[in-house]
Amino acid sequence: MDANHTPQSDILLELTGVKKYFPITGGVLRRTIGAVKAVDDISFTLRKGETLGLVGESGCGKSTTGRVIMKILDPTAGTIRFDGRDITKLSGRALREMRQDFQMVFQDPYSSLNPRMSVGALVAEPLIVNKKGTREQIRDEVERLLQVVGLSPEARLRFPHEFSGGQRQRIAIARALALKPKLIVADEAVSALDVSIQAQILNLLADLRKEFGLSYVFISHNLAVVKHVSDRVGVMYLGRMVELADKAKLYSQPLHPYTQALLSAAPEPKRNVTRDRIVLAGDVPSPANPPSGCAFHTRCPKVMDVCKSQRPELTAYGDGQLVACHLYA
Amino acid sequence: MSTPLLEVRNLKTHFISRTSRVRAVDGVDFSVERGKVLGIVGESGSGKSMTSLSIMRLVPGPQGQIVDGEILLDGKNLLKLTEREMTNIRGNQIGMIFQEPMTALNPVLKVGEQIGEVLTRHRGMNKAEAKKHAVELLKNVGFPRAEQIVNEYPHQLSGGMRQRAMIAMAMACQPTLLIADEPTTALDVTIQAQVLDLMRELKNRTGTAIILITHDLGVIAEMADDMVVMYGGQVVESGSADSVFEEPLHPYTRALLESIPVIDEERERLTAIPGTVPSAANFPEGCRFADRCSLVESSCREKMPELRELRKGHSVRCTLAV
Amino acid sequence: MLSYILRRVLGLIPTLFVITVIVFAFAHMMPGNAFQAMLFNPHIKNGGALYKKLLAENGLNQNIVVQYFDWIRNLLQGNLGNSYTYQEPVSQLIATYLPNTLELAITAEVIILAFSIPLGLLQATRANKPFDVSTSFIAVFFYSIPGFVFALFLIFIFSFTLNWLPSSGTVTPAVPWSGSIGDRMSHLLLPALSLALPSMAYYSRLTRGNTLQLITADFIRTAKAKGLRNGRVLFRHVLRNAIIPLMTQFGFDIGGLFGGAVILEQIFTWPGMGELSINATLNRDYPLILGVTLLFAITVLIGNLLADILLAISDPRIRYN
Amino acid sequence: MYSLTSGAVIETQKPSAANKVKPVKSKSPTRLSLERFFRNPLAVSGLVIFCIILFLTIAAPLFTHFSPSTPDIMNTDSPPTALHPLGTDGSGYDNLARVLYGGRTDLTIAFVAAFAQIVLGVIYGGISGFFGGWVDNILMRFVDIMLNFPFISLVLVLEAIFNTSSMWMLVLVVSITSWPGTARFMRGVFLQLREQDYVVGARTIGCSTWRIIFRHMLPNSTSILVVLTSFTVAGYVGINAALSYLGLGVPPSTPSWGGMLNSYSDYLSLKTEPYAWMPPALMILFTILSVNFISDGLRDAFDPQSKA
Amino acid sequence: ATKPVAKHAAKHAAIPNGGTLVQTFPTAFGANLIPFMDASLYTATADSYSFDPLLQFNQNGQLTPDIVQKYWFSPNKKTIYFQINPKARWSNGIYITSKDVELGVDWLASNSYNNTYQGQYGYLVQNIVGAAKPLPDGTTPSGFKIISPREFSMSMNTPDAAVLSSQWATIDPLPYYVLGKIPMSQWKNSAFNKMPSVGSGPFVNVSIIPGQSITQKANPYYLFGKPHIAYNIWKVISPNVVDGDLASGQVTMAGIQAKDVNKIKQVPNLSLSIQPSNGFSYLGWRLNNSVYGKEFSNVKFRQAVEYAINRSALVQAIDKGYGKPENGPLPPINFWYNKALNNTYGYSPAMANKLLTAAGFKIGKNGWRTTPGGRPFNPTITISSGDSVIATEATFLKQFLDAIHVNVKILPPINFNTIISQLGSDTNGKQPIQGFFLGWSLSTDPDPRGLWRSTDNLNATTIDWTNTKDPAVALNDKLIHLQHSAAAFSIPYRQKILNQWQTLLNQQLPENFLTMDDTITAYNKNLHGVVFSPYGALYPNRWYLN
Ligand SMILES: Nc1ncnc2c1ncn2[C@@H]1O[C@H](COP(=O)(O)OP(=O)(O)OP(=O)(O)O)[C@@H](O)[C@H]1O
Ligand SMILES: Nc1ncnc2c1ncn2[C@@H]1O[C@H](COP(=O)(O)OP(=O)(O)OP(=O)(O)O)[C@@H](O)[C@H]1O
Ligand SMILES: [Mg+2]
Ligand SMILES: [Mg+2]
Repeated sequence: MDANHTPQSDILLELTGVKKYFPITGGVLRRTIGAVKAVDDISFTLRKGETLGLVGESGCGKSTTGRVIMKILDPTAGTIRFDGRDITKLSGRALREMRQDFQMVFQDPYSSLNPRMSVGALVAEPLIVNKKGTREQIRDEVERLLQVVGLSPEARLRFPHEFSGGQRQRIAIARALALKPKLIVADEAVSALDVSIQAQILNLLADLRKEFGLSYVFISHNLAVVKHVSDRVGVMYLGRMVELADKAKLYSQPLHPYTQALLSAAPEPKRNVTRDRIVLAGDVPSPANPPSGCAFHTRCPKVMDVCKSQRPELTAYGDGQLVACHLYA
Repeated sequence: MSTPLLEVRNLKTHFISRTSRVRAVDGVDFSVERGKVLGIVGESGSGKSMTSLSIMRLVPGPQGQIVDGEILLDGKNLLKLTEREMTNIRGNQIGMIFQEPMTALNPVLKVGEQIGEVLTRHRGMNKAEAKKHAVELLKNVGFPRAEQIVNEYPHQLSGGMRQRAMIAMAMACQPTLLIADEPTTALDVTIQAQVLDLMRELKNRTGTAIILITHDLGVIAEMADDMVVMYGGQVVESGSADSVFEEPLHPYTRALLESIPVIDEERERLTAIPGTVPSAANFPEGCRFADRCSLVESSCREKMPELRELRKGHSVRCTLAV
Repeated sequence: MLSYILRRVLGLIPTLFVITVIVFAFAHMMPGNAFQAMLFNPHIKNGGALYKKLLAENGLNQNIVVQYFDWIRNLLQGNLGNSYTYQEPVSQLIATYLPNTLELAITAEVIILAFSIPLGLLQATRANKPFDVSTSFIAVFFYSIPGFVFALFLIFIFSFTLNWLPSSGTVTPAVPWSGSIGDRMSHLLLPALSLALPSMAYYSRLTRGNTLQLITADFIRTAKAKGLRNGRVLFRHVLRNAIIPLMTQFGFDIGGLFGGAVILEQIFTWPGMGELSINATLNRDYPLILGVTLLFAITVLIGNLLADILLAISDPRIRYN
Repeated sequence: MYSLTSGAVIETQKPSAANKVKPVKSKSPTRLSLERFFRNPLAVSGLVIFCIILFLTIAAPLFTHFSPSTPDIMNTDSPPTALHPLGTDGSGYDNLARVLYGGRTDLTIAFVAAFAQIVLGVIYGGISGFFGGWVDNILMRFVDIMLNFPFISLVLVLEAIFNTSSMWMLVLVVSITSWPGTARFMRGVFLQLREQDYVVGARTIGCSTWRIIFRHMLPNSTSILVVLTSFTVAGYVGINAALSYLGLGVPPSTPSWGGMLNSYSDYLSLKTEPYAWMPPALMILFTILSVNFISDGLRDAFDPQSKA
Repeated sequence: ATKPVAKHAAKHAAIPNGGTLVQTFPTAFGANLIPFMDASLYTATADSYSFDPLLQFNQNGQLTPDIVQKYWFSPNKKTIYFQINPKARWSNGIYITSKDVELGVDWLASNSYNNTYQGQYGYLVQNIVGAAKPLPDGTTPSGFKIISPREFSMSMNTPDAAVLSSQWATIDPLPYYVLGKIPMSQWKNSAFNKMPSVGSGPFVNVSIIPGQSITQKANPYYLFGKPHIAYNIWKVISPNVVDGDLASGQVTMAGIQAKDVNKIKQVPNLSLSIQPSNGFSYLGWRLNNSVYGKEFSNVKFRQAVEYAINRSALVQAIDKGYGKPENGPLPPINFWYNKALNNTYGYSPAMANKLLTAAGFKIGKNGWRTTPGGRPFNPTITISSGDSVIATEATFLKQFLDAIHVNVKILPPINFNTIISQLGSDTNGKQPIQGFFLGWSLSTDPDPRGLWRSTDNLNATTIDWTNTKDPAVALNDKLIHLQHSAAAFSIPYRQKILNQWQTLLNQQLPENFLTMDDTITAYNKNLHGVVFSPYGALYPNRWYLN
């Protein structure tokens, strides 16, 4: 696998066979009668300084993956290693210590900032709870952070409701940066923003990455955005990773039929580019009741008999492009 | 060419309260040709939705008021009609679909009833006929199980299905104009492709003209014949989609096109537009884009530029463009 | 749905169990018992011996745990025991008094829903206009008056001053039309109104708020975009949705109405469960206390269940879950 | 054609026009809510009325030199006189003094009971909603049980068990029977807050459970709490009156509006002695009305979207 | 007191027949209506309209004929012979016979009756030979003899001067032809119990709505003539609306509180009757209380309290003057009341202070008296809840006691049941009650047995004076015995003994007697012919409406 190409010390994050099932209860006694397989056996690695993009349709488990990495959710199975340390079972103080190294930026800048705290308090909070310095030091640090994300230090005294979406997202980023994390999980961090603002934030994220050597797990459903920010891109479908490759390869030569369809369906702001559009029929099946075999077989234009019964594994094809499809077996 | 199907002239829709006046739509002009797709793009708050609601005369009152302008449908000024006459036009001559398929359908009524309602209202059908017809309509928008779907409730359908049901409803009376306010924004790309396909197909089949509102330039590029770019409640650029994409005249349109990542090309760094959209309650004097414009000159801040036809059928609201 | 109802009913059993245990414990913690007064009646021969005999007969000399499980055993056989003070089977007492309380509570509910929903709708469609402001003020006013004060005023006006309606009881005794529908209605009107009024004010406020929120909802805009006329939009699209939150509230309230009737029952001499429960407690009539509590809890549950069912009927999203 | 230059490495935000005019220290959401509240004429008049009532009650000795608890045996059931402007009652208590001092009882019951109910409800519901899962399951079961308790019977039972009837007794009973509703409500609020991104976010930066509850969840439920409290207070002003009717209120020697109203609540008194019952009735009415207006105002102020 | 109304007027104009009389109960009545079956006061009241006793009391508290028209004693005074009025019939026309009386006696003596919760009237027959203990159902005590269908006799073991007026006169004959067929153990479940459809009184039941009303119609065969009024309805009506119902005419007659008298006087269509009542209120002290029992036991303390309380003022304030101070165990209205007790213990704080100081209760630095032992003396007074008048009266009592430097504290009102239970628990060493404020109501005959003797079971609770070693207790018991002995058949003798007994209690003050409150009745002006008395409104058959 591609982890083999990289020395172990270069690997920041490693997910092995991670699953996250949400129980469905029902019946007279509220027994668990099923599970939403939000994330179903996902493995990947993230190198230091690398950005991994995750794309996929709504409900395919992108956010859940992000939350499992963040340890907001405990995985049902599998292990997560961060910086060489198994953090799957970590909890309490040890976890809190560890948490400083990975931070999250949420999609909705309106709900991710506590409306009753001033911007200063919001940005200072990670420093305060982790006891990073004296009051004055923290104050200075907050002002510095605000400047780093492109806000004036006076913003400290204001409240989130006085800022536009893009500005709020900057505040959220400042807050995430406060603890000098190694990894930032950005879950649809620009989806709620206007295109003009989106560019500001994307540029900011890129600059921060350069400046602080950050790694990102960048979650988005926008293929173009993911392509722009990522080094490698993983495509998810119904809780599974169907393709994972360097972005150049993935976008120029998508292997999985789903990736192909996804790419062909994405509208481009260009006139007269004639593409062979693959319009998939039907809707994404429910993750509570995923199809047998390859989860994509119900919509796949190249479906074969084997797809209906056998689940394809993510395997390397060509030079390190990982794909889970029987076509390439 | 004959007269356009719809002509909007100097439309002004304001939200007026004791303390403020929000100029949501502030002098908008455009026209829609029969059987063509007009795309309207613009950032959030630029007045796209209010423009479309003004055409339907559904601006949320009592604060929201159409204070000026003309909306001519087939030469008939909609703003002069009585409320009752207007209800005969809504759903009949003009259909409308909205962004959120989750909330745009009434959760407590069956899909079939909601579609049938249009027919009983405008086509004088009885309930049974309307329901039968609803099944047909649903088949037309690609529902295989249409007979069952009519008896289901919106929450039993997926997002894409709901949006298709909305389209079926809006198209029930074969309107001459369909207003689609961000019909695919809430949908996944693969589903968006389905819906756009469907709209295109319906347009070709019925000759219905479409106003397609979106902030996704990609969708416009794919669907629109003509396009309008809105900023701060005004049209800043309008023309055929070909010419606008080929040669964007307004700095805003240009910036917009350059600020988005594109799959087909590698952009090292995006060209961000600094600042934020000005508040509609508090527009600056002069050009509304001036604060964010990289080419701004002092004259820009003094006088509001006119919308000028710079190329044939291609107008722009910028004094600097040549 | 059925499994849901079943689950709710089954879920009630432990609840009822705990309630009865607590009530039983509380009842026995009260000083004195039903028969103690007998000891102090100068006229009773061998009061002491008789007292002991009565205690034994009613099992009161036993361990309290044994007493409780005796009660449970009898309950499982459908026997609620005999009231000490009324000297009648508890089930029979309940059968006599419960219908009256139900009649009152249900009529009040009907009045509440029948008046407050249209009122709320009207207010919302005229939001902040004089009609809305004045009726809203009146609503808050009525909501502010304690129910019993209101009852006294109603009696004062309609019964004593105008002499239109009777002030007490459920029927007029000793007249040919005694017990006729009209007779019963005339007795029911004042108490039901007193019971309904504070809630009516509340419900109309609730409807008004719901409606105002709904009027701006996307699907209402859709309905308007279809060219539907205002009346249809209001009654078909708004109303159906506006009553959904009311149904939930209704479920919470039904138990409250039942309990809230106690005072009004006293004022209007309405022979209902309120009087029964007060007397039961005052007289340490354990079987009656337990019977009434059990019934009260069951009523609350049925109220909630009913509300859930109504909710499911009015909201398909719940029906299909 | 023009060329657009790319911005600086990190574009510094230009302050928008709206921000420019504002003073440096800006208004917190709470402050803004309060400003909205004070712009609402109905709410402000409610507040003024309530303050007047509160003042009359607290400063009662300024307005009467009679004690509300020393009866005058030689002067019972007196009609209004210069000495007793509102007359005296059957025990020879001065009605004016009773009205003025009576508010202390009713308002104390209302406030303390409401406060206790809210505190209990918030703690209980908060724990239930915050932790969720089986904790929530068990706690809510108990709430179900408590919700099923007939209130009046419980008053009777507790008065018998504790062998007293007093203001504090009433407060106790009211609080312990009424918190479950609040708890259920607050549980809902906390369950909702728990899923808010900013609460999840607080966890990711390493906030402790307590910090999350007290710094993030509680402040964001204060608006709900304030409104809930004020509505609860309004609900309890009349409760002593109602319970007095059943003989379960505070003892008659303790002055209270409810008790006064109750002792005049028969036909003849209503008809012939309005001077005696109108004042307490109006006090109850105005208190509840004003508190209701305040609550309405608070709700509108904290949640401008809701027009209910 | 008001004079009986319209006696003379009735002679001139023809008395109209018909109409409906509505009377009230403040709370629900019991559901068992066979006489003596239900402990509910209201049921008994309704029963008294449909069942007449052997003999009745007139407005002066004296026995007069009823179903029994004549009675006489055997020479040894151990047997009384009774003769049934030949006109006495059940409401369906069947004549009342000795068999019906026997059934009444058997019922009161039966196991079925005595072993139930309501069996409290069993004492009415306990002095009949053979009925000292409850008998198997249907057994007639040997002391009861049927002589003829209209004559019977009852015997006792020792002559008892009070037995007729305090016990036997009140026995109700029961309709043998209905109830005789039903085993007594089943009476409770019989239809007759739910609504006795025949009776011997002026009105018989026609319909009963549980918890609401009892409707009775005139008994055409009533012994003293068919009543003028056609229907009598007993309605349960909340006290808060009774006055309104009276004013609006929906209720014809109802008891009211003294404070309402002046208001009622303003209602044009209402008349008032004010009658003394056969009962009184008192302030009791637990003489065996562990904290202050010793102090309470000091007769000087109790006498001081009696002086300290201005009972006339209490009557003025609480009863608006409609009442009297109470000086002994019998109210002034009672036929046997000892008039010499009038004006004893006039209001005198000076006397009270003197007595207390003499007894060693010194005034301490804080202005309050201490016990003779020098401990603080802060007794509590327990009152019952539910009636605001009680609480008011208690505050007045406190004021009076404050004035003699006795620092009493009025406890918050508690439920009557709880008081009773706490009075009982005194003997167990747990003594929550020190002083308490309650009342007695008396039956027509003053016979103090059952309550005042040291052998009576109530002495353990309320009158614990009889449990003390006080030598006066022996005298008390002796006097009580004498007042019903054979000699007491002589009214002057019985009067003398009762006078001595009253004087003894007036001196000893086992409890502090307070006041006797008048019974006040308001009734519609169109109601005539009512004979009001301390024993109730008498002779409903003579009443009429116009
Ligand atoms: N707490 C939860 N309990 C139950 N099911 C959940 C929970 N969170 C997520 N799910 C389910 O898991 C699946 C994956 O959800 P997830 O939020 O990870 O998707 P996503 O890819 O982020 O979608 P989107 O693009 O809409 O954000 C969905 O079907 C969702 O309904
Ligand atoms: N009810 C209202 N009251 C006051 N102002 C309003 C109201 N509705 C909309 N506006 C204002 O009108 C302007 C135009 O809004 P509109 O909804 O047309 O924008 P839009 O272009 O459709 O944006 P989006 O892409 O977010 O849908 C905005 O500035 C908005 O704040
Ligand atoms: Mg997501
Ligand atoms: Mg819009």
